[in-house]
Amino acid sequence: MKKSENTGQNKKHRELGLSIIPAIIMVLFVFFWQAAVDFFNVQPFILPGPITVFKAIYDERNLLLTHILVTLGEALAGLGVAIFLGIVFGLLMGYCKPVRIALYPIFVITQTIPLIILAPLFAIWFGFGFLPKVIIVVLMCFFPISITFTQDLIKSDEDMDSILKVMGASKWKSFRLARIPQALPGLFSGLKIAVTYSITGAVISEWIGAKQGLGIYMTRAMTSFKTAVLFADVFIIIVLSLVLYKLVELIEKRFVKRIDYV
Amino acid sequence: MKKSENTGQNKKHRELGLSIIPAIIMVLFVFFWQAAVDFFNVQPFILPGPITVFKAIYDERNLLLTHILVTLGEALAGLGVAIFLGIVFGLLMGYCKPVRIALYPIFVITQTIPLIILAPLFAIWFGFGFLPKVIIVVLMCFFPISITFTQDLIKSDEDMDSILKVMGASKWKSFRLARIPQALPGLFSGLKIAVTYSITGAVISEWIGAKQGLGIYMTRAMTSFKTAVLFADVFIIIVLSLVLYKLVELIEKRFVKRIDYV
Amino acid sequence: TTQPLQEPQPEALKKVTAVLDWTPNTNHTGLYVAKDKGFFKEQGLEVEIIQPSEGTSDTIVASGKAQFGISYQESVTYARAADIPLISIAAVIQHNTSGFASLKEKNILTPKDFEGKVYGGWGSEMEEATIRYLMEQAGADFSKVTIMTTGDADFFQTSATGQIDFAWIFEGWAGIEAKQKGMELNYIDLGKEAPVFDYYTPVIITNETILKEDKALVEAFMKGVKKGYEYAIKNPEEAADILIKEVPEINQELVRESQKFLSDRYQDDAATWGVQKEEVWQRYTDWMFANGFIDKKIDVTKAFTNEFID
Amino acid sequence: MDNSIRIKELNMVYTGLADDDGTGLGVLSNVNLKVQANEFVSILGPSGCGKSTLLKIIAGLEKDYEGEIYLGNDNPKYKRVPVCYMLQKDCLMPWRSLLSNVLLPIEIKKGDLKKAREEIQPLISEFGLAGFENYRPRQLSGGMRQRAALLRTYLMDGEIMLLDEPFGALDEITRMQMQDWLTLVWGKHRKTVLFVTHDIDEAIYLSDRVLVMSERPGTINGEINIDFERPRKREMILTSQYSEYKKSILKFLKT
Amino acid sequence: MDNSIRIKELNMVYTGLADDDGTGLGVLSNVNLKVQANEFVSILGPSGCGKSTLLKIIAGLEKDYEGEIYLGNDNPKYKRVPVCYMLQKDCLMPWRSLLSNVLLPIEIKKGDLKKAREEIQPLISEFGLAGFENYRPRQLSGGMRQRAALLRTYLMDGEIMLLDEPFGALDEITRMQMQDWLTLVWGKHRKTVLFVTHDIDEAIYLSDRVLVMSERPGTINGEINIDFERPRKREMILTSQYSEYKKSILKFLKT
Ligand SMILES: Nc1ncnc2c1ncn2[C@@H]1O[C@H](COP(=O)(O)OP(=O)(O)OP(=O)(O)O)[C@@H](O)[C@H]1O
Ligand SMILES: Nc1ncnc2c1ncn2[C@@H]1O[C@H](COP(=O)(O)OP(=O)(O)OP(=O)(O)O)[C@@H](O)[C@H]1O
Ligand SMILES: [Mg+2]
Ligand SMILES: [Mg+2]
Repeated sequence: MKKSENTGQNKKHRELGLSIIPAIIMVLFVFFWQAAVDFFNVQPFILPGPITVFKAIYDERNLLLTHILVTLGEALAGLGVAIFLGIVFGLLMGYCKPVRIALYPIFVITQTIPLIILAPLFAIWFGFGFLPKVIIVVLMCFFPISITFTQDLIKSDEDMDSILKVMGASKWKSFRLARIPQALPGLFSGLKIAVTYSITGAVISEWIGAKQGLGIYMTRAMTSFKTAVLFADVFIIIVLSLVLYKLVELIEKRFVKRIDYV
Repeated sequence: MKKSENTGQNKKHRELGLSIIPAIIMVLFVFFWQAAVDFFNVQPFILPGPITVFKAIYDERNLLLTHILVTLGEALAGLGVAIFLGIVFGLLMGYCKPVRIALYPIFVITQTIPLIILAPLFAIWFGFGFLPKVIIVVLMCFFPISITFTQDLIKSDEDMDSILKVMGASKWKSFRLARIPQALPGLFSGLKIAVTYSITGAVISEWIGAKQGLGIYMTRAMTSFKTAVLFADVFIIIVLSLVLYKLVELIEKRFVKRIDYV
Repeated sequence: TTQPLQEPQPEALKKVTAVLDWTPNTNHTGLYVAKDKGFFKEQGLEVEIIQPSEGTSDTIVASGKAQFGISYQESVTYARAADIPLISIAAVIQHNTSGFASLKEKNILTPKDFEGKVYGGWGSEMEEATIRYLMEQAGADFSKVTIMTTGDADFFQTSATGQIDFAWIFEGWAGIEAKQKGMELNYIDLGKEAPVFDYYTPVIITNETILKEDKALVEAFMKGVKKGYEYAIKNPEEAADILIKEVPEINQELVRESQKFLSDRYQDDAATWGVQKEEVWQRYTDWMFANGFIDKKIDVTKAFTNEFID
Repeated sequence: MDNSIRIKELNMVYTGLADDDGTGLGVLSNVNLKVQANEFVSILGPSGCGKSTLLKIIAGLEKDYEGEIYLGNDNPKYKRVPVCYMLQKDCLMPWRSLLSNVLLPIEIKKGDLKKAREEIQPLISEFGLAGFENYRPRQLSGGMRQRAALLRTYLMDGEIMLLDEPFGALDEITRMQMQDWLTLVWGKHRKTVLFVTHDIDEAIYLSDRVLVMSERPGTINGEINIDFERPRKREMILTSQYSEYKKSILKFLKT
Repeated sequence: MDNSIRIKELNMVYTGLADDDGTGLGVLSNVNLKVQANEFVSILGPSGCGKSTLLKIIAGLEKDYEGEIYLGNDNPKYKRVPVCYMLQKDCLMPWRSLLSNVLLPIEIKKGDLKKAREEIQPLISEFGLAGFENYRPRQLSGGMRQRAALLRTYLMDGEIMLLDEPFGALDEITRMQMQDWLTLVWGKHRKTVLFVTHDIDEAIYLSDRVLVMSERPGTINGEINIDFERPRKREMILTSQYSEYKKSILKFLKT
């Protein structure tokens, strides 16, 4: 903000340079992985090398695509609902202490339920369609959003509250004007946690019972000993999650820039 | 803080009153559950009523206890490591931008890996003992801690930094004095997310292969249609998670009170 | 919990759900063939085949959320002992094609050789009891085996890395895959080793309510299924192609080889595909009871029926 | 409406503090005070004597006191009475621009923001903030922030103005401008002003009456009526009357 | 060591701001300044003219300027020079008690905290903060916070003191006390003081020399040597010499 343009540019360049580091680390990792597999002559069914994995991705690209779309659909739908509910309940809990005290423990409980265990119940209650999958994704993603949002919403600045009260702001208005902007960074860190769980959540949800999706594809590859395809699947899941993550980061940057926090 | 003692007392009482709400909700829930099971005559293998479940807990208390201890051991060990690593890496990433830029994406990746799928690999690398279980718990709990901590650590207060710099505080010292205290609430919201995952994480880790633990107990109950025992298991998991959660909340309250945030 | 009875209309196909035991494989070929070849449609059915969470098919069928499912004799026995009204309506494979496999170099030829070795399984007490029974029968010392729980870990990965010595596999699946991989295995056929273990695995199940209220549905379904398996028996290659077409995610070479192996074994020495014998049921039920897996003897004649086979 | 302020036997104690021996920290003790409608009253007093606390109580932000307070006929303990209140801290929202901070009162009472923005423009210039409308508070100087907060206070509803050291961060010249502006606003809009300051000259120049508070626990120690005619002139500083006032204020302050 | 401050042709422009037409906001323009070792120099100037920015630059906190600055022989752009710097905002850490805020400089330089605590105790009393050692900043009055910040500044290392309106929130009486204390410290520890204030009387009373800055972009507009002998007496306010000083300062301020 207040640096001369020159240093600003430099800084930008340096950061761009830094952001290559993880890419380099990943490339090195892949390289060593391949080297290790070659050197120790590891059999591909124990640990396929990256080349084998990428080949598998290429070979199975059509199949992968259909399954990806299914899983992505579930993940996005669930994520959407989770974000909506997370924000709504975050707001409610941040705004209203009784609600917080009453709901918080219940939400914690929903988090602690090992969902896969209850798979048959989910199948019995909600069948094998889209709904139970979305529910599972929601249950996995909802909590981090609402908890981090709430936590930042309840941080109070007494003087700010005072001045707003004097100006005649209702409780809600004062909340909207002072607390919500202040809690947006918290919301975003919750969102980041949530998106990284959404794809995995959708995959797990498919294990309850499904016809299509990366989760199904995965188990089928696994039980028919297609280890390379299994890895390809994992790779795709990682990539999808990262894309979602980056998206959130992008939106955050826009937002934070616009709101321009201290 | 600044209210007269009288209102302070009142407030305390009111909050105590409020904290019964979730308990009431839970009791009502259990009650309706039992009523529904009775009324619709639901077969116990589909959904056992709470009485059946509590009876199962009572009947199997000895067995449960041994399994609980195993799982709790894994969860606590993993949680301990995750907290340690989460704090260390949170600090590193909050302190040092290059580290953050380099490591952050890698950590995100670790989060997006569907662990259960790679379970066989874990077994190959780490065997079927304690270690792979701890690793899985660590992988599940580490991320929320480090991300929320980091997020709060990087919020800067320019003037505070200025005055510390003038006082000759090294970068690290200034970080320790100004940023860490400010980021503790963030750390705690991460811890709360993490502990709710730890028990479930341990249970899932046991599916890799184990001889004892709630996860194993669960699958056995499931294959021999002891649905009530399965529910008993889930109940225990929830209770354990809640206890851990409350513990974190307690520590937070102590801490926050001592540090006395604005 | 079942769907209301409807007069079969030629146009409107009745929607039916069948759950597998887990991932699709050559045990399920008949179902997929029947679906693909229109054998179900001929019966006025539209069958949806679902891959469920492992080991949950029984509960799902018992609840009526799916009308049919794939299970095992042992599961049905468990279920009935727990008063869950499942019933087996066909044996997919006439004899047990599972057994204990190990790498050739481990030299495990008989249950006696289990001594001093590591067994990797999914952690059920049933496995332990089975191994103990086999070893005791062979006069070996069960206490000398190490039982390790390896969950769903891949047999090849765990044995090639030396984590385990032997495991319980389906000959028609992992056994075939070993050949594909060029690995030589020693295989101890469970059914041959002890007749009591020649039980039915897998079986097709439904629940008693459906059987009672909509017998026509079960008849229709089984007609389709039977036709499917009979087709697979006669045309292993085409059947394999159909399975691959329906489930392209699974290992295609494995399916082809496995199908060749299994096609002869679906019916085997039985008069017709799917027949179940009371003797087989009784034998294994007794064994389960004797070993304390069930706390009451079930009436095996109610646990299965051949009514829909003939 | 009657815009007077009446305070009777006000006592205020902060409790639950560190090192509290149980009696709490007495901040205000038996404060009696009456401000007529449209009167301009200044409060002087040693730092930490409770001036800000007094204003906070009048604004209805602090309710754990003993005694009675009336703004007109209303008790702010039980009923919100709109006042224009300027805290000692500027309390600007760091994520809002100067302009949107200033317009906050309008936004809150759902006024016509566009109109307000146009109306306020000349004032922004008069306050020396032109060109800084889109700056964030942290990009402004201390005095600029204070002026922004004053402008915001001006836009609040209420016939009673409570100003807590509003010109503390301003230089002499700007301060004089602001003083004159305030006098104008006070005269034109017939507001009642309670004005906390540390500047004796400022208090005399602006006020009808100056109240001097004692050390903590603060109470009204002295009261000086300033009888200069209005409009006031800066030159009155040279009169002996002025020295008299100043002297007696200092006397009260020193006790 | 040589504790002088030398500034040559200092220009400072903030860039990248809202509504920037590309030229940025010029804050300081061609500032030339020399403060001798152990000299007490005050800076007066209109609000927003760049006084705080100037101090920030001298303290080495702002490096995007043009021109040359030397503290003794060191350039704070390249080498940290320890100074006692008091920002305009108090910058107390909200989660620390008054005492541990005050002792922060000792904590940072790993000094003997226990000893420092004992040594500072009389000063805490002198500053009117006794009994408030364990209060959090938000439980203190504005003036108390400012005094705490001043005390913290006193505990910092450095022979050069940069004070940004240190007495802005204090009443007349406390302010005088603090002024006398500062004079004492300055005399005893032979510090070089650069003192920003809005109070002309204060500037004259304390300083060897008063600098007056122009409107933004700020530059040194006028310089008045205050030739009153030390120790200064409050009564000098009555001399004609004093009126002269004041008049010329006001003249410079008004241009
Ligand atoms: N929230 C609070 N909790 C506890 N004590 C407080 C609180 N606010 C103020 N005090 C105490 O009340 C006393 C009076 O504070 P107040 O801010 O009213 O003083 P003031 O007269 O405005 O002083 P100044 O001129 O320095 O602003 C102080 O001793 C302060 O420590
Ligand atoms: N971080 C910043 N970014 C952009 N502009 C700034 C920043 N800090 C200060 N300014 C601008 O620089 C100018 C001078 O500010 P400065 O704080 O130095 O004024 P000042 O002379 O100390 O005023 P005051 O007497 O009101 O404290 C102001 O116009 C302000 O808007
Ligand atoms: Mg005050
Ligand atoms: Mg300034």
